[in-house]
Amino acid sequence: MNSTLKEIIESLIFISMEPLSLEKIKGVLTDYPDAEIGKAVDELLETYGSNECGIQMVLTGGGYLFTTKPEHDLWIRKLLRNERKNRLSPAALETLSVIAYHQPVTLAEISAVRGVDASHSLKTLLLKRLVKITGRKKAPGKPLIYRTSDKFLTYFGINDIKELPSQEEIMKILDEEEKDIED
Amino acid sequence: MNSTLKEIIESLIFISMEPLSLEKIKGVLTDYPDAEIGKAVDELLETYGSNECGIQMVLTGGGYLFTTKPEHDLWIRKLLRNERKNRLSPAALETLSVIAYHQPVTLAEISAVRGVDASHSLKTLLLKRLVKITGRKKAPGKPLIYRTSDKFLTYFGINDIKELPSQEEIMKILDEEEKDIED
Amino acid sequence: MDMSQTYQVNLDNFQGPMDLLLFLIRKKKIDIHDIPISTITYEYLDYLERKDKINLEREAEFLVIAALLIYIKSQMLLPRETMPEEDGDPRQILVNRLLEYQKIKAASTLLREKEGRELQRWNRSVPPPLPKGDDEEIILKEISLFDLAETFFLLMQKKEKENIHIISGKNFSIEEKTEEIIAVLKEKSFLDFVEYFNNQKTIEDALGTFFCLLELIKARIVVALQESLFKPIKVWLRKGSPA
Repeated sequence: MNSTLKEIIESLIFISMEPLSLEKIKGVLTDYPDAEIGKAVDELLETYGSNECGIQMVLTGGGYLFTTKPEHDLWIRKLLRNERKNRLSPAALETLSVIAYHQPVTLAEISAVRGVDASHSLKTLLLKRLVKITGRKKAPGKPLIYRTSDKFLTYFGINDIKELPSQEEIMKILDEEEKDIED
Repeated sequence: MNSTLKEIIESLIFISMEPLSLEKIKGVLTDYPDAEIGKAVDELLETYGSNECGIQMVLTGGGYLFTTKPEHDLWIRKLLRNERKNRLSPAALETLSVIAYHQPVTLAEISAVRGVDASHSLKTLLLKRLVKITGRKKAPGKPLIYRTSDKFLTYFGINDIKELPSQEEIMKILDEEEKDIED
Repeated sequence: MDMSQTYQVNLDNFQGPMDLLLFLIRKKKIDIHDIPISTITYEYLDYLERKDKINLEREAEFLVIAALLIYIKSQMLLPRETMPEEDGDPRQILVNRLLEYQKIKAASTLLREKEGRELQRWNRSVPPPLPKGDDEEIILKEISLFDLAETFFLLMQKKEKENIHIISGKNFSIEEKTEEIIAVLKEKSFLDFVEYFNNQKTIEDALGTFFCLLELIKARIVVALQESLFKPIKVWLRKGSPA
């Protein structure tokens, strides 16, 4: 059996964003006879169908796909949960940036700048201790005031909030974005 | 060897789209002793590092990752209808090398080593997230300081910043270049 | 860069003055620790003069090193009152810079090899099918000050633009807009609903576009789909549509 062919098919299925049909595989591997491709796919199915392997190859939705075993779901979910705990979402980053540059600031003010209700991402940031509550604003409803924490400074490697990159510094970088295509 | 443990780790690395560190694996598999996890990971690396497999497990950017083999690039691009991935420009690569070997470093320091203004290529590297801003230097004008990012490691297939080409490797290249000129 | 090819070519082939200097030293087989300053200064200036058009922004950097070479040369010509060891070799600054630059250049060569190999590897851009119930959320891996600042100033820029929306009195043609949408769909197979609207220059344009899309959907020429809640809405051209 042609082991290279098997390997190529394996990587095609791995990289494909959707179940990869036999037709598509044949469409890529035009140099190889159809029968050989079919045989290689069958052999792969057998290898990855064995119980020795953590990854499985399945035939679904008209194509081949690598997937995990149902019995490992518990562990996979745990990993995803952990990952979520450790990282920021784009929404949380946006909220954090508004607090960093506009502090001291209230939830209503953050939401106004972002154009969406920021309470969920604010909660995330409080839980991660990147922002802190520093009192109440002397305004109707006495809303809580938020600031970035010391942990925020340590995380980004600065000593003082005054050291945040300025608008001028960032715009100088971003303005070049379009020109950089050929670079 | 516990084959279930190996399988679980395999599926955790498989679903992770970025290098998965040993710490994160241990953080999920709290029921298993660390030594057993380490052994299972090593065994997996060996299995997937062999030439029999189309998918490879690599240790890069501080973690484990499933990826395709470089020699299958052509076939994968044919499937995805993608062009060859772009290389960094010589100027950007040179700037990146200065940052890698001199970090933490300011723009003025990079430009001094290269003998040219490095701001343009620094922008490219920031936008590609290969370098990051990590604060400001306590010096006149408080310039921003730069370091290589985790993405830098993965980009070059390096596991740790300590694995950058060593002084000896660099000297070897220089000797070879000298010989080339003499020949 | 292949050295043999750069022999006859201009300054643009060099990454900067250090690159040119290193090239000349290698070409002349000069020991970097004992540079004959007169020779190298002559060679270096000769290269600068070959250029007929002067691009000052770029050449200025070459001129700085030329000035340094001339300065070192003058220092070497001065009679010494003290012993050379005490005074130091005036070439030392240049030697140190050249050695450092040479190292960086060699490291770049090694990194280039690694890059070539890694660029041929492919990672999945979407996760494999995951257990149901865990809706995927984008999470950011490594965040630096740049990301934080970029996020903020882009947000501010967006806000500014929103505040100065001017409804221009331009005549708006539904037919033209419809044709434009179909042309985009034929070229790209689908378009991102939100993105397309954001790219409209005025509110009038955006509203007109929206009406056109509604018409196209009603006429069953296009179809709008959302994979799941909060996912982008995509507009597709129906197969076999009259358009």
